[in-house]
Amino acid sequence: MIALSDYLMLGAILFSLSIAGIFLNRKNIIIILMCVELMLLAVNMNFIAFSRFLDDSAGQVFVFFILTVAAAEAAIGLAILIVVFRNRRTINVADLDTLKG
Amino acid sequence: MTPEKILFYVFATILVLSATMVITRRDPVHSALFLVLAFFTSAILWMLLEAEFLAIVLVLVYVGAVMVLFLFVVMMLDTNKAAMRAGFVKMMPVGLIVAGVMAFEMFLIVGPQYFGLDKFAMPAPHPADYSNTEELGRVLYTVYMYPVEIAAVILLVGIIAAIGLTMRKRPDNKSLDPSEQVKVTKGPDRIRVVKMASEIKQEAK
Amino acid sequence: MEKIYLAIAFTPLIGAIIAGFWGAQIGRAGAHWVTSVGVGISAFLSIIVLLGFITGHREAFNGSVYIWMISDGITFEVGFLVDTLTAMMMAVVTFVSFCVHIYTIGYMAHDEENWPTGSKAGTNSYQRFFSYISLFTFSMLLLVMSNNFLQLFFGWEAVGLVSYLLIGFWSNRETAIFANMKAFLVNRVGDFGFLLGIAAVAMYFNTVDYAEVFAKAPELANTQIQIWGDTSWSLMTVICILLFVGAMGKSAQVPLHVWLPDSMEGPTPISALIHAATMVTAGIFMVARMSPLYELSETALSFILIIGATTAFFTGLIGLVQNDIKRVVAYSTLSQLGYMTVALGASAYAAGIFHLMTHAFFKALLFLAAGSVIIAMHHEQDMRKMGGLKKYMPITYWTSLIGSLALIGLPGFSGFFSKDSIIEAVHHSQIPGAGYAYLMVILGVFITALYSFRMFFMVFHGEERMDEHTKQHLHESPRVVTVPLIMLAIPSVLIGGMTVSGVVFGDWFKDVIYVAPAHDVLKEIGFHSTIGFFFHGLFALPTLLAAAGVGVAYMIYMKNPEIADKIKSAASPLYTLLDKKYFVDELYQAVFAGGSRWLGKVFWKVGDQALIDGLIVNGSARSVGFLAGVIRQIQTGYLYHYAFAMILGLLLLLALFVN
Amino acid sequence: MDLFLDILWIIVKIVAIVLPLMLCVAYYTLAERKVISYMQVRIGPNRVGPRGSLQPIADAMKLMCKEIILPKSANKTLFLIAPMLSIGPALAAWAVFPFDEGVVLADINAGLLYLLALTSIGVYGVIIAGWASNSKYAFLSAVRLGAQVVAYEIAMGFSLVVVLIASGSLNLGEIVMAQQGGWGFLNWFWLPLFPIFIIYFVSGVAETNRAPFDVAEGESEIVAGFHVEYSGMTFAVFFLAEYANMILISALTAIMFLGGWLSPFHGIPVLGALFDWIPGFIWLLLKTLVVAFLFLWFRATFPRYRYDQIMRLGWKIFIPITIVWIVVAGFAVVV
Repeated sequence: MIALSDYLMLGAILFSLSIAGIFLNRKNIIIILMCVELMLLAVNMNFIAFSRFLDDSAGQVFVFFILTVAAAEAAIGLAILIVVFRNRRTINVADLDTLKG
Repeated sequence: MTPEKILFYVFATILVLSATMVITRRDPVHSALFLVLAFFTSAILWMLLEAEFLAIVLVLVYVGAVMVLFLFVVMMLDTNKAAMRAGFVKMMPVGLIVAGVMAFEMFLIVGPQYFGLDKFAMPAPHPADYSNTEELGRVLYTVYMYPVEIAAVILLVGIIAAIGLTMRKRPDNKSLDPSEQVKVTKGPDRIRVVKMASEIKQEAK
Repeated sequence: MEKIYLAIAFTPLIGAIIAGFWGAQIGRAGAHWVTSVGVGISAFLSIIVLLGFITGHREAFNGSVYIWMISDGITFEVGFLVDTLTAMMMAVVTFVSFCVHIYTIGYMAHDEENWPTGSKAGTNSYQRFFSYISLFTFSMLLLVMSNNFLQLFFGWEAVGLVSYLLIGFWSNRETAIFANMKAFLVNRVGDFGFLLGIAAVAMYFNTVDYAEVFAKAPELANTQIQIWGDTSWSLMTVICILLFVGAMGKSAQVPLHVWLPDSMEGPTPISALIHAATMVTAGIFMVARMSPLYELSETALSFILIIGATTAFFTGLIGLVQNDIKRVVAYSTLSQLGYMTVALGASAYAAGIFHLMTHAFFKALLFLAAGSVIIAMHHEQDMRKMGGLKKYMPITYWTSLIGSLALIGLPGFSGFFSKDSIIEAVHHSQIPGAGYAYLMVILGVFITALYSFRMFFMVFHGEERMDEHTKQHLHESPRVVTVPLIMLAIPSVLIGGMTVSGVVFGDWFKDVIYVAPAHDVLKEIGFHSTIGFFFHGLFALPTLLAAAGVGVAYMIYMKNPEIADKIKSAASPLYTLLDKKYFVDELYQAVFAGGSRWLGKVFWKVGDQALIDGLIVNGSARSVGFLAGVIRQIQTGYLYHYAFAMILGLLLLLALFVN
Repeated sequence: MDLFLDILWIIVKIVAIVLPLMLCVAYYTLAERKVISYMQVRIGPNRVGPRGSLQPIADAMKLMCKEIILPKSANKTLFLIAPMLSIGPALAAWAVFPFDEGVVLADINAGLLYLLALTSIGVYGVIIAGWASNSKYAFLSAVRLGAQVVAYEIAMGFSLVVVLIASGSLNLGEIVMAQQGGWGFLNWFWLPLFPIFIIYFVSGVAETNRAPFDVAEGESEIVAGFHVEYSGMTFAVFFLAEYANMILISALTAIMFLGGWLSPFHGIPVLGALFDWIPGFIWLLLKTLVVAFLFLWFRATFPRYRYDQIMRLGWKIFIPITIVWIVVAGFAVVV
């Protein structure tokens, strides 16, 4: 039998990996976006596991919404990315420092 | 070792490995493809959790649409891979330490001592005629009616925002407009009649 | 009944408004007609009212006309209290004002010459001037007719405002601006005390109505209050002295007298109006009106007595050394106001008011005569450039003589009766400081005679010191000037003898002015009849001193003019002291003006620039800027740094959960 | 042991589906060549076997024997994975396909979703192939196809949502059963959902990258698109995948709009009884063949669309129509 903790730890590993990914690929905004998607996946994993083990479909509803929002976020994120690239000719995060105070 | 457990560990391993690949590959296209694999394996794991609908939706939405977009962008944008990788090795220790600490802390929280089988027993499998889709749909359209509508609006905003951000008139576009073309008239639009003297007087030499 | 009072009070206002706002439309003639007629109606009605009181078929009136608001139990209203005191004041004010109006027509006839050509302020100045003097009359009427402290204060301030406008009427002259500022500021000092006094009345009596306050006053006579620390003060003394501080400002008592001589910068009709009938008498009138309060505080009376006596003598001394004809008259006013104040301090309110009335006539007369001389001299005011005008200006000469004689108190003239009754009253007074006051007023008589006739002789007799050009144009003033002189000369001679028995020693003020039995000095004088009083005064000390003063003046300025210079050089420090007016102006300039300038500079430099601008405004901005500059270093603009911060936060939060 | 037998049984079933399918694909290629030939008044292949009937076998032999060329600068792994990725979903989709009432490998509830998911990942093979080849033409083709597939997939998904609404089930077998009624073929969804039927089919043509939507291949513009660098067996696999997909789309069209295994005359008085003895499987096969023939017909008939017109058709015409029809169908079902 698979325990709830197995799923949760899998989610934790995924989450930590995606954080490590943000560190490692801090220059590449596309990979950062992918890592964010991975994070969401980890979170969804936990939601679904809890939903199953607590026998409550609310968890799955949450995942549904997360998927919705994440899809929208990815679409907008990529659109922004394209616009940024079009204007700055780069998507290197190191070059995108107009937020600097 | 039940078959389920074997499946879980096999796919969990694939998932972790592909996630590792996502963050370590040089080429963003590879990362994206490994991310697709990660989604795929997650979908299988979700099936194990009897969340068929979400598993398929994950494949449908993420693998079928979002990741295609990602691939698209990755492939289209001409990026300097070497510059993008700068600092990879330098940041490796920090990243690993942070990720390790975080994973360790989370293990302490979600580990078997709190969420083991003795704490949460695996519930009985659903009967054969149970439809996860139906169940989810029922909840979504009754209890979570308003959130669903809000999510719909968010999606709409996402669509409009994405279109609005990327749409532009290309200055170098040389397309024809047939509806303008047919408006041309025979006379002044096509020929120009130049009035001139029928005879040019020659200067006497 | 109240309609006549409303008419008296508001016809000058209507005239002032018409002449002020539509001066350009109605023209010069329109302006002087509308205002003069307005004041004339007012004067006529006032005299009817006064006659009504004299004949006895008019009752005192006390009623409210309009309730402005009721706040916390205190009713603020516009109301009239018309009794014998008010009626007399009204008559004096409106009559003198009427004379001044008529006189102004002549005096200001060529006013445009006083303005630079094309000056904007100079356009319609004639009409504006009439508007101002009518407004002045209105303000004074509202002040004297008031039945409550609030309206009194309104009139008080309105008078101050109009005096400011009038003293600085020739606003192109820097000295005029300076003088009106000075008048306004010095009056502010007094008004501040006055306002505090009214506030104290409102606070402890819970009403501002005269009648209620007076009715309640005996109950509170022994109340002690603590202003600061543990010292307890008598409520009545505090209120009376605070109110009197206001009177000191308006009636130009030492040490707030400094504005009055400088107010000579205004046109002469104004000097007459201010000095004779309106502004300066406000303080005297107010104290007399408040007699039920003042009688309850001997300390306040004593204070008034000493202030008045000091003013009476020392300002008269200054008049001795002045060469400006108007300034001599101004110092004489100060001195005479001192006499009135002394009378108030000695509880001889009736005598004070009586002197106020007689003084109003002869002082107005003297001022207008001086103005007449000034007109003739082409606005030359220095007496050292006059002399021998007697043969050129007979009417002015004679009326001047009458005024001067009245001023020095020649027996039979009105000034004699009023001044003598004051001196007698002080002589009999038991209030602390009465001895000093007596000495001062007695010496004051001599001084008065000396400076009055010094001026008189310097102007009308002796050698003709004016230049040839002026001399050729010397002539008597037009009738519009001389008629008021004559009109004023008559009461200057007669009014004293006619009314002294009724006003001072009779029961004219029986229900109006309250005098505590212990203070009733006028009773002790032992008056029997006007004739008796006349003969009693004929050979008394004041008359002798006045005669001596005239004689000395004759000796010095007619017979041996060089004596004056000898005295001047012999008593040089004294002369300088007097010439510089005891250095009061310099003291104020240094201490108060300099002090406030210094204080203002301190507030400006330290409070405003350093503290508020520097520390609070710019300082906070700068510190925010500095902090932001520091914090900005954290904000690299790199997304991954922000993500890193978030992750660290997440780690910490997780660590919280772990245990 | 039971488990082992179970798995074995499943494998047998899979083989039973895949082998005929492969055969079909092989002969579909032959059919294409023949059909187009006849339409163009030619004979077509006629050398190998009687009337060219062994031509597909010969082609297969040839392709298997040919060398697989790996371009030097290509990404080797992905280059080889791409063809598998493209044929995988085409075959896996058959798992939920009902051949007759109850005859289905995996009778899952969310069959329709499963199909959608699989068709949507079919595009990966093409995109990866185009990218891994490291060639301009292949890459252009991949990008073209990516955009095209995403666009038409949405229209297709929405069409299937309409079908779902009409039938009330995600299970393909139940969808077929929902089309049963007393009016025979008039009960099938093609009539009540006619615009959706058209859109679904056209989208299917576009999804499979067939003429007239074959800009990704576009011989005249980008030589052969994503498989320009492929040869031998790898190319054969792409080829197989394309035809397998065509057959899949045909079969799905038959299932969802043409009544699946139902007799067209079922319920009609005389005719119904006359044809009821024919097994459903035959009907399904016939219907699929008819639709598959349409694919070939299109190729012979229509010139290629311009790319912007393809996108316009997908985004601006099909998607709005399907959205409107979702609302209409929703109303129809509720009312």
